[in-house]
Amino acid sequence: MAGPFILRDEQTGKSLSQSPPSAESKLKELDLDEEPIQTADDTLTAYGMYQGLVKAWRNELFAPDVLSYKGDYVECMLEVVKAMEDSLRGSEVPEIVRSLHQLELERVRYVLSAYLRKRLEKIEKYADYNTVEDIDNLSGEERIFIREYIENMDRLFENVALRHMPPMVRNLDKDKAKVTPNLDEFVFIRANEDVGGVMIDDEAVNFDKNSIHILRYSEVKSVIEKGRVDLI
Amino acid sequence: MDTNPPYEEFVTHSEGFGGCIFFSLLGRDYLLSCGSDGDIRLLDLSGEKEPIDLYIGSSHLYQLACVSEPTAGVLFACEDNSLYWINLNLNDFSKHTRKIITRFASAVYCVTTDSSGRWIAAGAADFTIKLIPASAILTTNQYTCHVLDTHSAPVLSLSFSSDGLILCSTSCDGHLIVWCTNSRTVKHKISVLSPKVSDLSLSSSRLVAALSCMTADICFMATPQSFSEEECPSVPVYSSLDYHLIDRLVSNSTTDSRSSGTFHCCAWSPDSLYLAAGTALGHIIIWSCSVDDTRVIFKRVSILRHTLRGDIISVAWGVSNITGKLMLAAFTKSGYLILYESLELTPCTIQANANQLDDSLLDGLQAADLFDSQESHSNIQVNGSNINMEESSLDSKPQTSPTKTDRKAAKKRKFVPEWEEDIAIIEPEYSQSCSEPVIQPEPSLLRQESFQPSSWPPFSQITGSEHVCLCYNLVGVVISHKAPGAFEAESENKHFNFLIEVEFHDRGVHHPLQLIDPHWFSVGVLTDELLVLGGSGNRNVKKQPKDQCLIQVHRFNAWDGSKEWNAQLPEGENALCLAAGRDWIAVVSDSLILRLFGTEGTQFDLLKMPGYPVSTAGRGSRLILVYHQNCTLKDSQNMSYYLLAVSGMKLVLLAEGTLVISLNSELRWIGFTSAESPVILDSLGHLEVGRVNSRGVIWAPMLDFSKTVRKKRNTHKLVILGITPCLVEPTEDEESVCNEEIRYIVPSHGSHYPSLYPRPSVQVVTYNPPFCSVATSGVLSLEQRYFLSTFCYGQVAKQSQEELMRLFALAARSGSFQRALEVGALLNQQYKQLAITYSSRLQLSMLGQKMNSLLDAGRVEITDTAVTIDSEDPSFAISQAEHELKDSPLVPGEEIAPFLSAIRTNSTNRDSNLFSSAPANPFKNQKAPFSRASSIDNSFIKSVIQKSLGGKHTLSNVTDNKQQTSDLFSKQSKLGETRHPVKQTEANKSFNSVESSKPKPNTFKDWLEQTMPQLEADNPTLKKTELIQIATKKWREEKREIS
Amino acid sequence: MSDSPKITPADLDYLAMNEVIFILPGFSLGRITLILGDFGPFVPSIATKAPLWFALYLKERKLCQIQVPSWLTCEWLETKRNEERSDPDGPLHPIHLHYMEISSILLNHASDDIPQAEEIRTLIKDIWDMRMSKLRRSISIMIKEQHVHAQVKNISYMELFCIRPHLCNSLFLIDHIQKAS
Amino acid sequence: MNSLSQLNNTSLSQSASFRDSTYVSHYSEAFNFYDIDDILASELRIPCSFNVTAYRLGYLHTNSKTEHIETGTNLELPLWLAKSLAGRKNIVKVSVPIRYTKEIRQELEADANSSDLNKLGPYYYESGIKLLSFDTPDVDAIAEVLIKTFCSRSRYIMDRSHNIYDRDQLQITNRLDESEKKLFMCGRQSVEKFQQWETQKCKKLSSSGFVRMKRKRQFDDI
Repeated sequence: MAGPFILRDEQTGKSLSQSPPSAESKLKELDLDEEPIQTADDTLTAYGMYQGLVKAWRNELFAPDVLSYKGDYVECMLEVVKAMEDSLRGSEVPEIVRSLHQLELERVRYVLSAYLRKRLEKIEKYADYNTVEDIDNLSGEERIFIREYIENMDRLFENVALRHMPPMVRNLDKDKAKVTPNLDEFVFIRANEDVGGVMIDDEAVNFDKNSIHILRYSEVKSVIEKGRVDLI
Repeated sequence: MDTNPPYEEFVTHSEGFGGCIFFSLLGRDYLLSCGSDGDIRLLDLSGEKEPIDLYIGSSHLYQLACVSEPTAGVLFACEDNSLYWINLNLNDFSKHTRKIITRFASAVYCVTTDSSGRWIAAGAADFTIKLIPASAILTTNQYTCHVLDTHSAPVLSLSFSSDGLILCSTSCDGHLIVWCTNSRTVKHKISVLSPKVSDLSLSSSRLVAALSCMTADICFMATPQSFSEEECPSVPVYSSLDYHLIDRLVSNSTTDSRSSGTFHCCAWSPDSLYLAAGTALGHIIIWSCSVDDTRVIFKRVSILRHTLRGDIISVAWGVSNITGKLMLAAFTKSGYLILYESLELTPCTIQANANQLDDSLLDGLQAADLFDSQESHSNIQVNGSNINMEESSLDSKPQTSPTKTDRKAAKKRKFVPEWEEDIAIIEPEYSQSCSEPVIQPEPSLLRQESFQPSSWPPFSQITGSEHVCLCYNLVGVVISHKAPGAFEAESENKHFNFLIEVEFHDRGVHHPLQLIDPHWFSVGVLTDELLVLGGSGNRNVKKQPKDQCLIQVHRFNAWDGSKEWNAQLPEGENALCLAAGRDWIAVVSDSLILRLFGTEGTQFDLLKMPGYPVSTAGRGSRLILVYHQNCTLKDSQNMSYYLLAVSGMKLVLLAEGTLVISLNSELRWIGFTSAESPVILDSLGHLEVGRVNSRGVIWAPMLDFSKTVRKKRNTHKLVILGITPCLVEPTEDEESVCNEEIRYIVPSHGSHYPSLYPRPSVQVVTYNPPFCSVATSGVLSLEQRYFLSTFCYGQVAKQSQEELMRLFALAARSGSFQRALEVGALLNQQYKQLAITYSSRLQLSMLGQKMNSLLDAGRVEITDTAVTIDSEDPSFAISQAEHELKDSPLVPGEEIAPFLSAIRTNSTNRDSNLFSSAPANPFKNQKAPFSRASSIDNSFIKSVIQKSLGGKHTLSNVTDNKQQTSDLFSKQSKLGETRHPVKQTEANKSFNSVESSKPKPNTFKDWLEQTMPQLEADNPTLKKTELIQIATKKWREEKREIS
Repeated sequence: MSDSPKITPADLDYLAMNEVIFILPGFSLGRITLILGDFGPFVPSIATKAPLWFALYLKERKLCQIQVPSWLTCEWLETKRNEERSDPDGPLHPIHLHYMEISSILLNHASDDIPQAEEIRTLIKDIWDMRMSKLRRSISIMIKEQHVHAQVKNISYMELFCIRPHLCNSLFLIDHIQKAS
Repeated sequence: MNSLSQLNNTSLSQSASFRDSTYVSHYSEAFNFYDIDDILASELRIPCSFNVTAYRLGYLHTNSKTEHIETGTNLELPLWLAKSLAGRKNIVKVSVPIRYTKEIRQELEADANSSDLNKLGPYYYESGIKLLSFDTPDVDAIAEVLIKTFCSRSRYIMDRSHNIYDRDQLQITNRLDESEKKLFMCGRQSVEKFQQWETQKCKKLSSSGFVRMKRKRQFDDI
């Protein structure tokens, strides 16, 4: 078979023609020195990135307000998608492999767009609130978007309604009129690890790993941002 | 007396293990049976004997029991871990209610009730027995079941004493335990027999399947005994007074008792006069047991034979309500039910005369007592256990009323511990008694019918079976089944068509085919170039001479118009099995002729076989043919083989000899390895591979399925598809010593043959030769690995040399230098070098010197390797040569030069053997691109990840990698093929320049110590674990770099 | 103008499609590296791991046969059903968190690979109904006693989807009234 | 004079200022200034009696000739206005509106399920909640009864919303108050979505990648 085999043969071939030190190394590979433990590192694989993105998407789905923007996931996935597309366009791979890859890319795109769409939706809804409360949760683009959105909304108000109002009530107080997300909403969470000391009605509660709970969003907001629990 | 009383047989259940039991209800007799098809069928003996479906289930039922009081019902032990209860509706059996009585942790193997109906006992594979008060179950839902868990193996069978006071049970590890039902305590434990197994189905071939205990009142426990080398199969009978062996009942008096096969089950007749046992050969043997005050004497009164093949799985006694006669029913492994409705048996009675009693018995025995003891009702009290004793006859039902006087009398009587003299006494009459029924020694083993490898069902059973799998091999599946609408046609018994479906595992080879089959083919073989069909025109074992047998060949990649051709065998000649090779087809017919065709239909050669053919198989240029040498021996088939080569469309005999398979087994499969050396598999799961050299074939046991395969229960049913080179490339961490794998499928359990819809998943196993395990690391012992590597790659191949090196190292480390030398002698030059350096590293100067001398000696011998090579089988030699070419530059080129051409051809052949490409194949053409494509993506993703992360982790080598991979990445997208290992080595250089300053440490630990601080310095942000991970990667890369 | 559900069954399907199952490929193909990880090599009719969407795509093109996961067999589901039935007031019993999605997907797209598909369909429905009724009962209790925090075991995503709006909203309403007073 | 001015310009902003925090009609938002339900909910008429004379506010009193409202006049003011007047330097004295009086409460406690909240006022809960911000004596009693009522009705709502088969929603909803209706609709919506999905009507599956790709493929093949 291709790949590893050939590589190994090459190695040995080299080592044979070489002098004692390399023989030493060959011995090492032959004998049973203990190997370092195989540890799969999800942080570096595309899989880990994808998982992270999906998680972020879910949290975004269920959280009433806008969570912090998971930029690295998005960028990484975008790059992967782009690279894959180039590769698929470039090389002549059998069409089944190609279509499988494309199918997967579709799926990745779906999550990406769903994630961004959900965020935009919320940003738009709670525009004023966001600008005040958690502007730093937004990505650069989103900030631009929200700023323009607000400006336009104000202009619209001005033109449509406020102009015709009596001068006394013409100025619309923004922070009274703003729409705020309901942070006391009840949500389901699953703990990714053992989480201790979450205050619920001033009594500390512990979640053990993978347990599912229902409670107020406001109580776990911080823990969610830390990524210790996930909304489901 | 006649040994074969009239009997009827019924097809009740499809196959496999099951049970049957008589059940008399409201004066009517019923015969209930359950089988592995999950159904319970009821046979109304009083009415017309039509099997009625009482219950239709999905999972295997092992045994059933009946309860008539207070409510009539059936209990059955089901393999879905639960014990069910069916409440019978007497008016309409189809209406019944089912409920689960209790559940076990594993399959329930046996259930029984005692005659008085107080207790229900069930035993399961989770080693436990549950004892449940019957009345409670039937009335209420709350009941306590007592768990008896003394057994340390799956419980095989249970039996109550007639008074229900005693329960005894056997388990797979061959123990028999006697329980007291009231106290639920162990009374006694007997180790019945030696072989230990852990599975019921296996046990059926190995040891006791069902025991029956103490229907009689002197408590006899009879457990069928296994067959093993030293002892002949027998049914030992134990006394349950003091639990010693009373007698071993054998099938016939003394001469070749093995011929009866092992006993699977036994049962006492209700009147306790007779003991019936069923054997593996399908005989039912009945002993009559007669008791006088001191002795128990067994005489075999008859052997019931019947035409059905297959082991007897269970026997049951009954007494007809109408005739009052004894009835006997037996359940065969093939799912038949045999019913003897009126058994005329003559009990043997011994007139006990006092002088035969030895004096110790007579001591202090008053005349009155002696008198008393002659009477039918008496009651003995022996060491605490209280048992009723009764001499009963045909009509008297066993139930007793103990009286004081009897008990007094009983105190006197004792069973004498040593039985030799008693045996001696009864010996003459015993022998003479058993001579009186005329028994000719029955034919030992039936001759195996001819079969087509990896096809089912066997030829004899093809009749009536719905789907016939003509061929299920590595290429694809050929199924023949009745065409839709065939059934009506059948009813009007017109000549109707079959439909042949051909499906390829690899859809790329060819698209699925559907052929109308008017000829009713019964054998077929499929290669990736052609499909050969043939066989009896009629699906009957006995074929009418009139209809002709056709051979039909379909070619998948025919470039001329003719996609198929037919050949008509001469009148009355019928193809039994087929084989196909690279460019030839062999047809073996029942008139002992082997015909060799070219793939295009020209007949080239003929061969007359010396015996009736068993099977044949072909591959590449090789053809193996197995035939019956003679009539079978006592305990083994008597076959021999031809190993032929097809060269220039002529048959060349390479080797012939007798084919040795294990005792009492049949040939299950024959075929070839990818190196075209013959392989056989017998029905016990022993796989042997023949190494072919100029002088003949040496068979080596390479695999024992019963040991290696996980699903033990099916080892005797598995179907081998074929043997192929490992397609799954091994991962880095474990390098394979074996380059071949065996593909097989096992039937979903409970059924005989693998399911066709949906297709079973193919299992894979590699050779596992039975080597003694020396205390070494790893799954395989080093010797095993060495053997395998030599077997698969040849003596001088790199792999085997490495294995040798390991052996050497082990021996050296364990200090046995002689052995090290012994191994070292086999090493070739450069590995001897290694060995020397290694021993010097271990400071073993002596060993080093010895090895040195060996090395010098070896310098001369180097040419001999070539000599040894060509003496061996060419294909092996070639494989060796190949490896030499690749691995060992030290071996001079010219030695191998003669082989070169051979290598080319052979290697190409080998590729074309399996999954090779047909022109009309979309995938195959791009086979190479596949591996490439994947590797591209691989490098892509990794590189991209690193790119995107490079910014975040300020890790030197990652960023370097980023550079490397990114430009390399552009390279790839241009050429479209670069394997990613290459990429890595390139990438490694980048950080190696950083590392190179340090000395190379040996183990990961100290290397880590060295590099950790620098790593931490490089990226303070990361956590410890992440650092370790990075370090691990670097360490691997570095190692790869070094070597 | 009431809130639309936050997640749709389609999304749940999407998530379920990432579950890995075994297929019997009808083609041969080297190891293929997807974003989800490496899969294959695919050897005809040797059980190989693959993500569900992958398997389905191949299935649509008749290139593989899907192996029913062990928890989707009749026996297993029957035991599950009996468990649920045994204690109608008890907690939920462990089950695959995507059992609804995967079962429906397989039953709709690969029913020819599933023995006793119909039985399985009904079994799944039974289990679903039993579990839902359990959930409703406990929800109403939770609301009555006005808890603001609860833990729930072994609840599958689809069940979550069905009970979420009512539970969350009513809890919030109560909570809100209490806050106001 | 001054009363008028401060009354006029408080009106709008005041109403907003006390409307926030006591708001429930839309579950996912804590507060939506422009929500019509909320405005309607705060239209609840509350019987008030003036502690002081309100000059030139006679137009508030429909059937009074005078241009001022005399001290001690009883008239019903909308909740938001009453709130702002009662709040500071209590211009008016509010008393519990009829729907929240003891009799009704007892009625509800007796049998919440059968009683028709819609008749009691389409925004029974919300208006009630708003009432709680007044310092009338039986605030707590009201809160309690609200919770009790809701608890006992929620089971019924859930069951009806989960039972997809009764199509006549009106017959169910017309006896529910607005927030209950919303609750019902939420539940019903997700259940309907589930039903759709179960019967494979939900087209969104295609957008989850798999089917769409398949279509693409087929087009390519053609």
